[in-house]
This record gives sequence, C-alpha cells and structure tokens, in this order.
Amino acid sequence: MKKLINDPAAVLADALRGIEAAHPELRVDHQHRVIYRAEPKQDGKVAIISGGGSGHEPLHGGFVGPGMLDAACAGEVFTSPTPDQVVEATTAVDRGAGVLHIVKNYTGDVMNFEMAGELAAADSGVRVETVVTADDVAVQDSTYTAGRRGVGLTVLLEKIVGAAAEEGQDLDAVVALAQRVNDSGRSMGIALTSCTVPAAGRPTFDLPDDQMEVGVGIHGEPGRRRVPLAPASEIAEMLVEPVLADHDLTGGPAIVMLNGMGGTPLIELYVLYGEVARLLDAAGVPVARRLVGNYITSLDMAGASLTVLGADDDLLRLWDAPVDTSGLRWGV
Amino acid sequence: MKKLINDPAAVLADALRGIEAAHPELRVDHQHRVIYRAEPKQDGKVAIISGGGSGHEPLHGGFVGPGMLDAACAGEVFTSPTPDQVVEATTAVDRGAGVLHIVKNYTGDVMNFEMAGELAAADSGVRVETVVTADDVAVQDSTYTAGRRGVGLTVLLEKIVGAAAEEGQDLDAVVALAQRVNDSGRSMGIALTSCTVPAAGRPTFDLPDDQMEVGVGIHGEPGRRRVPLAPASEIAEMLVEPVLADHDLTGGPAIVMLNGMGGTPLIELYVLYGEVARLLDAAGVPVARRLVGNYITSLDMAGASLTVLGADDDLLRLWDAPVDTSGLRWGV
Amino acid sequence: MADTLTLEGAIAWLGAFRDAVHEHGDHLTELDSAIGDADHGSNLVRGTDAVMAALDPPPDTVAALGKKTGMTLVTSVGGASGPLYGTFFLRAGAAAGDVTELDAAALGTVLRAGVDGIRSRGKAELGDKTMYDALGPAVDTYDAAVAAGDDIATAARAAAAAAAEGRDATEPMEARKGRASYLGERSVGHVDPGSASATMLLEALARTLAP
Amino acid sequence: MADTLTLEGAIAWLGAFRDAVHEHGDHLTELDSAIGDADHGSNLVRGTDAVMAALDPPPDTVAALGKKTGMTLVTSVGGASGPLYGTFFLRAGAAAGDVTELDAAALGTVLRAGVDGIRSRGKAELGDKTMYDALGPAVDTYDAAVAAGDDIATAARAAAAAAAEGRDATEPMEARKGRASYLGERSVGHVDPGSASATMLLEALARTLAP
Ligand SMILES: Nc1ncnc2c1ncn2[C@@H]1O[C@H](COP(=O)(O)OP(=O)(O)O)[C@@H](O)[C@H]1O
Ligand SMILES: Nc1ncnc2c1ncn2[C@@H]1O[C@H](COP(=O)(O)OP(=O)(O)O)[C@@H](O)[C@H]1O
Ligand SMILES: [Mg+2]
Ligand SMILES: [Mg+2]
Ligand SMILES: [Mg+2]
Ligand SMILES: [Mg+2]
Repeated sequence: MKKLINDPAAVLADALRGIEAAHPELRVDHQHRVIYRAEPKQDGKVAIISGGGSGHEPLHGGFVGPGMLDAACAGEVFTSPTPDQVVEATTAVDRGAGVLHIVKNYTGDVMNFEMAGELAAADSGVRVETVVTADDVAVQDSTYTAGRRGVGLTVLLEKIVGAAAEEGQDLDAVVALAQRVNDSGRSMGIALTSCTVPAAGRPTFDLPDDQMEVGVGIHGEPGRRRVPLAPASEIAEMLVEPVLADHDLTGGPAIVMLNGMGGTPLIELYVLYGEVARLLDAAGVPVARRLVGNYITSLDMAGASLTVLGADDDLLRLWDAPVDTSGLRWGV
Repeated sequence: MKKLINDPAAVLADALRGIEAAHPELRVDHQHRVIYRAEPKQDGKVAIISGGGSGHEPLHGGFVGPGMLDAACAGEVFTSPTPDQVVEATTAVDRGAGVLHIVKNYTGDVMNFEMAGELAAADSGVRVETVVTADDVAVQDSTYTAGRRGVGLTVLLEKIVGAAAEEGQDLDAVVALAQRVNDSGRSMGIALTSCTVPAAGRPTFDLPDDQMEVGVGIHGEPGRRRVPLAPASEIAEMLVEPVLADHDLTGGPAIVMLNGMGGTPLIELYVLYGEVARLLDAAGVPVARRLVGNYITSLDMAGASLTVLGADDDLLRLWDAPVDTSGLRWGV
Repeated sequence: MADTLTLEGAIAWLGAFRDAVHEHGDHLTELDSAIGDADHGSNLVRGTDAVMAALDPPPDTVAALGKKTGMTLVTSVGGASGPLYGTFFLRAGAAAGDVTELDAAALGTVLRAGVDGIRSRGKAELGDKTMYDALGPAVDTYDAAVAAGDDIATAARAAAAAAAEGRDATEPMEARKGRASYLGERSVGHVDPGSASATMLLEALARTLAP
Repeated sequence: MADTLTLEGAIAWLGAFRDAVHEHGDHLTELDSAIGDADHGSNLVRGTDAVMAALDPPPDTVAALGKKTGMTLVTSVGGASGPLYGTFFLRAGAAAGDVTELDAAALGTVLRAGVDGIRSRGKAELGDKTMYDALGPAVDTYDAAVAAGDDIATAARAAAAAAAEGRDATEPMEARKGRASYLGERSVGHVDPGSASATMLLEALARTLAP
C-alpha cells in the first residue's frame, strides 16, 4: 500500500488535524470528530448536518460553510459515524429552527443516524428531520433489500438545501425541498481500479488491466458487473444510458456532475465529460449547470460517476445562491 | 494503461472539447489549442498568458478567468505548446498594454515561448515580456545547466500577477511583481508512483511498492533520489527541509500550497498537510494563506509537492483579490 | 461443572470474543472485501478493544455489563455492525436485570432478547445473508438444548455449532440486506462477514463455559 | 553514382527519416522515459508526419524545402526537439539558397548551418548529453571526408557513423541540458534520446545517398 499517511489506524485523526490547519474558517472537534463552521449561522435558521464514512473527501467536511452544511460528522474510513457524534453535532448546530440530517442510504449510516435522531430528540428536544439519498441506478430498488445507494446526488442536495436553509426557509420547507431533489436526481458510477482501504492494506478487489467495473458505489465495493476496458465514448454511454432510462430528464433544465473517484486526473474527467455532454445533448437533456471534478470520492479509486438532477427555476436559483466552502465556492 | 480516454493521440483535442462543454465562461480555440476567457478584459489592461504541456490540469486552462490568466496555450501531454499557438494567443489577448508570458523553466517551454516572443513582436508589434518560473529546489541551480524546473510557484504567480493586471498595473510593474514572486518562492516534490503518458502506454518509470522518489518534477520524470517509502511525518520533512534550507521564509507571512500530483486523494493530502503545518510552525514560518488540493498535477502520478512563498502585505492583498476561475475562485 | 454464567464469566466471554476478533480480523476484512467495503475486521477490533477498556472497573451486574458493552460498541464501531452488536448487548443487558449470574434458562432469555434486538434494528429475515442467519438458528438451538435438559455449557456448544452452520449457509445466498445486497447475484458464493463474526461470538461463549 | 543531393533526394531523405522515426518511435520514447518525460518518439512521429503532409505539393527549391520543413516542425512538435530540429531545417534551408540540388561541399555548408542553429538555439556544448553530441561530430566528420576527397555518399556514411558514435558516447555522460539534467548523476548510464533521433536523421541521409 502506497499512501501519504502515518499509522493506518490514525488516518482519520491525522486528516482532521490537516483539515483544521488548512481551513481557519472551520472548527474541528477532534474528540467527537465533527467539522463545524467557525462562524455558526444566525439563530432561527434551520441547521443542516451530514456525515458518513471518511474517504470521500471533499464530501462531507469540504461542504461545511455558509450556504451549505453547518456540520459534518466524520466516521472511520468507509464506516458511518456513531450516534454520539451525530447527537453532539445536532445539539451544537441547532439554532432553534430544527436540524436536517442528510444521510446516504447505507444500512450502517441509516441505523446510526436513526439512533442519533432518537437520542437527540430524547436528550435535547431538538427537532430532527432526516432525508436519505438513494440515487444510484446501478442498484435496482426493492422493498425487500437495502435499496439504492446514496451517492453523487448527495453533493447537489447538500448545496441546494443548504441555500434554502441559509435564506431562512423553515424545516418543513427544507425537508420537502430535499425530498424533491431526491426524487429528481440519479447517478451511475464505474471504476477502472479498486481503492485500498488503509486498515486493509491491499486493494479491496483485483481488477485485471483489461477489465473495468460497472455500477460501483463509493466504498470500493465491486460493481454490478465486470466488462472489458472501454474507450471514454463507450464509458460515457454506460453512465448516461442507465441514468436516463431510470428517470425522464428531458423536461426541465438539468444540473450535471461528472465526479472523479479520487485517483483519476482532471484531464481524463474532461475527456469523459466531452463524451457525456454529447450524449446528454443528443438525448435532449438541457444541461443548465455542470460540475466536473472530485466531489465524492472513493479513496484512491480510479473511475468516475455521473449525476444528473432534473431541476427547475427554483432549484437553479438555489444552486446559484452563494456558497463558501472548500469544496464548492461561488457568488461570495 | 487504464485511462478514461479514447485514442491516446487525441487526448488533448478530446479534453479541450470537454473543457469547452464544462465551462461556458471559457472560449476554446480548438485549431490553435488556446483557452480564452469568454469575456475579454477591458482595453488598456495588461494581459497574462501562460501555457505548457498538458497533463497538469487544472494548470493552466483552469486558471483562465477574471483575476488570473487571459489565455492558456495547451501543448501535447508534457510537451510545450508551439510558437504559433503562443503568437495567436498573444495577439488575441493584447489590450494595448502589452502581454506577459508566464513560462515554466523547461528547455522546450523556454525555446518555444522565446520563438513566439520574437515572432509576435515582429508580426504584430505587441509588447511581450516573459517571466520564467524556476522554483524547484530539488535541482541545484547552475549556469552550466538548464537550471531549476518551474513547478508549483507558477500557480501562485499566475494568481498574484493576474490580480495586479486586473487592477490596472502596467506591464513594467507586473513584470517586476512577477520577478519578486519568483525570487521569494520555493517548491519540492515527491512521488509514490510514476504516471503513465497516454502515448507511451506504460508507466514512465517502475517504482517498487516499498520505494518512493524524492525531488520529482511534474512530467513523470524520476526524482533526484529513490528512498524507502516513509510515513507522512517523514515525507513532510523531505518537503519542508529543503525548501526552508534554500530560502529564508521565517520573515514575512507565507503563502503555502500543498499540491497533489493527480492520483493522490484529498484525505492523504490533509494527513500530509497536518505534518507540514506542524513543521512550518516549528520552523517559525508564519503561514498566512494555504491551498491544499490538486493544482499542478502530473497526470495520474501519486505524490505531492510543497510550495512556500514568502509574502508581504502587498502580495497578500493581491492574493486575496477576487479570482473567478475553475481552479481558484474566491471573492466574487 | 459450571451451570451458570457468572458476571466474571460474561466478562471473560467478551475478552474471548475480543481475542477471536483480533486473531481473525484480517479474515473478517477479507470476507468484507469480497462483498462489502473491507472494514468489518477493523471495525470489530476497534469496538472490542473499546469494550474491554470500558469494562475496567468491571460493572457489578449483568444488566450494567450489557449496557456498558452495548453503548461502547454503538459509540466506537459505527457502520452496520456497531448499532447491530450494540443493540444486541443493550437488549441482552436489559433482559438480564440486576443479577450477577445467569443460569441456563436465563442465558437463553438474554440471548433471545439480544438477537431480537438485532432483528428489529436491521429488519433482516432468515436468508437475507446477514449475521442473523447465524444468530437466529443459534438461539433456537440453544433453547431446544436447554429444554431437552442439556446443561448450559452443552447448550452453548450446540448454539455455536448452529451458528457455524448458519454462517456456512450464507455462502450460496444472494444478499438482500447490507452492502452485499448492492452486488446482487455477485454476492453469491461468499460467506457473509457478519455471520462469521457472530459465530465467533457464540464460539467464545462456548469456550468460556466449557468445563 | 550520385554526387549531389537533389531536391527529390532531400525529400526522400525526410521520408526516410519519417520512416525511421515511426519504426523506432517506441525506442525513442523508452530512452526518454529513462531520463526525460517519455514523449520524444511521439513528438517526432507527429512532427515528421506533419512534414511529409506539408511537402505535397513539393517546394521547388532546397531553400523553400528547408523553410517549409523547419516551420512545420516548429509548429507541430513543441517541446525541446521541435524548436531544435525546426531551427536545424530553417537554417539549413537559408544556407542552401534557391537551388535544386547540393553537391558534396554545398551539403556540408548546409548541414553545418543547421547544426550551428541547434547550437545557438539550445546553447549546448559537447558533453552536455544532447543531440548536439551526435550532430557536432557528424558535421565535422562530413567536412573532413569531403576535404579528403570522398564523394557525397561516402561522406554521408561517415557522418552517420560519427553520429552513432556520438550517440553511444552520451550514455556515460551526466546531462547538463534538457530535462535529463534534472536527474543529475542519475542521468548517467542512459543514451540521450535526441542523440538517437539525430543519428537516425543522418543514417536516413546516408541511406538516401547510398549508390
Ligand atoms: N440489515 C441488517 N441486518 C442484520 N445484519 C446486517 C444488516 N446489514 C448489515 N448487516 C451485517 O453487518 C455486516 C457488515 O458489518 P460492517 O462491515 O462492520 O459494516 P458496514 O457494512 O457498514 O461496513 C454484514 O456482513 C452483515 O452481517
Ligand atoms: N538545450 C539543448 N540543446 C540541444 N538539445 C537539447 C537541449 N535540450 C534538450 N535537447 C534535446 O532534446 C531531447 C528531448 O526532446 P523531447 O523529448 O522531444 O522534448 P522534451 O524534453 O521537451 O520532452 C533531448 O534528448 C536532447 O537531445
Ligand atoms: Mg463500512
Ligand atoms: Mg516533453
Ligand atoms: Mg464493511
Ligand atoms: Mg521528452
């Protein structure tokens, strides 16, 4: 394993120290492993919390700041945070208007946030609502299973509901908005290589040089199927087709994110985005906003994921609203 | 070779199409392979051009925009642009106040920009000045050699002189400022893996799993020496010590960039930055501003480089000035 | 031959579980690499270390032991296994009450309460390819053994054997819960990591109670 | 036996160079991988293809041929080798003048002008481990051969041999110019890629002139 780390068991603690040193605009609670804005938002505004396993940076800590999250709870690498972390953050950020928990749909994340919600309500009486993102079309949905994974749409959702909270919308409105975003966005991912979990010390799966994984999540798990390595033009089809097949996105303006998995350089993402843009255009999806870069990663995995959100004027307005985080910044 | 590309010979052309699709705020001249601001700056202001081989994204195209560059000339992967590209860009961006060429010190880049300067002056009478960055302390300077490489400091220099040009400083002032930045910044880089040049198809060098390269540039070339893989705390010393040994940075406020080489995920950069910040603090370097992320990469190489610029109030003011590019954005 | 699980015995059980998780942590992570995210071993190593640290000074009732163990797992593990094993011990402790030892029948009630907790927390059914596929058969077997007059050690041994069978039975299953479910039929042919750690938990109990 | 290099011959020479660069492009890139940035082969493949495309219709003087070839290399290759080889042909063409063939002496003048151009552009000295270490000895040897009365083909063959010697001599050198200089003593033990391509250029000339 080749990584810029010290003790593999200390990666999270060490990374939090670096985040604190790199971002004076953030406050890091090392004991509870929570990243806060140094300047809390005003009283009376809804607070937004997210969190999950580490290894997806900039998600979630990189999205804490004005216009987006109030706090991010950092779990161990690929392991959801614990309820006590979430309770601590929830009570700390509440400004009297309640707290929204943004949770990616994974059994562990859901159960830990669930326990946290119960505890927080009991201990402190803070009103907590939860939205669970589940946008990964690689996984077929079903009531008998854990359902779809929450992946790239989480980034877009955190930006949009963060803007709504910042402009003073109340908790019910923010929850309804979150649900609307959730219903209107889909994602699909592929991997060219596995990632290596520091504590494991070797790649999670072996992938021959001429093969790739289609339908991967963000935890280095294998995808739905393995296919021969393909050129970017075909990989773009593997991403665009299932997304459009699952949800009609030809109607309104679309917000598109082509996300890198962590080990893929920007020049490759641009090559792939050129192909994706061509396909979306051919399919009649009117792309209004775009992000190309590393936003929700899977450690050092080489690969990419596509997220398309069917928006409207209201969502575009909230998307364009000022945001000032290390991961997304504009209008400030 | 596992990359999100089509024909390896078409990587640059394909990437430029993606950049155009991803950034409506940019204009791409595909024939000359030049990236421009969609909105040229006002008449009477100095224009700033940079360029170099591709594979270092976001450098340089990602730094085109208000407050930074007016145009970036994209060469083939790791191959400097040709004089005709630079001439085209130079005449296109000139607003009557002259054009500064920011060139990284490599034989090829220097010779091609040199020829371009001669041609541009001859053809169009545009006044062209050139600054050559040479901040890499891994290479010992000497008049008998090609001298030091231009690496990370190029990013900081483009930001600072871009701000000066935007606020209306004339060409002489901008050139003097560029020289001042050049004299006050130093960089050092390490690599955990080689990168793979698309046209070559295999890693530029083989590096055993227990070894790393110290003193690498940004073109996948091997470093000055090969040492056993070390923990982040020791790697931080390999970066900080030679930089501080080469130039006294304890005086003024410092602008620090910890840069990822392209294949290293953000969580590792934060772990390393925690160690770097500790060492800089111990050495009495007052860090005033910081960047942690991928800014000047080497395709898919895993590794990092440190750049420290000794600043002053004037440089900090120009650093903090609004910049609106895909690679750096604040204050807008 | 002991016919109760004493408070000390219960603490020794947790120590034996910790040792097993340390010894086989890489194996658990390997199983999780195949159909999950390669962290089950490190999650339980972290969790059981935290538990043993939290048990000194030792609690003075089985109820307190369960609560301490459960809360420590919940707050130190995260992921799916943290709330699940945490709930197991929280419910088990609550069912035990303020006693300092459990006879064969009482242990059965306690184990059943813990497993029901995992079920209600995870909503897993038999055949979903989870730890419940080891734990469900284990408690059923334990109760049957006690009903048939076996002593506590024999019943625990039978429960551990049933857990191991349940663990092995997860291999051909297609996962319907947890991360493995994302692999669909690609999850077939791999043992579920949680069913393997759950088997270690019951084997540790059997070893602790062995005469 | 030809004792001049005709315009057609010069174009054939460039074609032979293009073929050699295509055949050995991977080798050139491999050499560049060891002490550079792994692109010398692809740079020259791109450049020589552009040149051959630009030569149809063919220029009608050696001067025009040199200018066209040089400008095409300068505008299509980039890197260090683009301006260097480009300057070689620009200067060579200028030295040739509006003629349609070169005798042995005239070819010597032309080659010398081209190599001087590379020298003034790159400021390399003998022993710096660059293409000049192949080209310098090659033109000296050519001139000596012609002075000794050798015909143009024999002189070209001698020049190619001298270039090859100069190329091999770069292996033990520590680079002082170009990317390889960044490696310091680690550049020792590798042949300089540009000296290898420069040798191909002279070998292509010798083959073209061979009776
Ligand atoms: N809904 C569930 N019900 C019961 N057990 C579950 C459920 N989801 C997951 N598990 C168990 O948790 C194990 C994975 O634990 P672990 O790897 O520590 O957490 P994570 O999956 O969050 O990384 C699985 O092997 C499975 O036995
Ligand atoms: N200053 C110089 N003078 C002469 N030749 C040089 C000089 N610098 C580099 N070269 C030649 O250029 C070759 C490298 O060419 P190439 O790889 O195409 O360009 P780059 O180094 O920009 O990638 C070297 O092998 C060397 O022979
Ligand atoms: Mg996990
Ligand atoms: Mg090059
Ligand atoms: Mg797991
Ligand atoms: Mg080269």
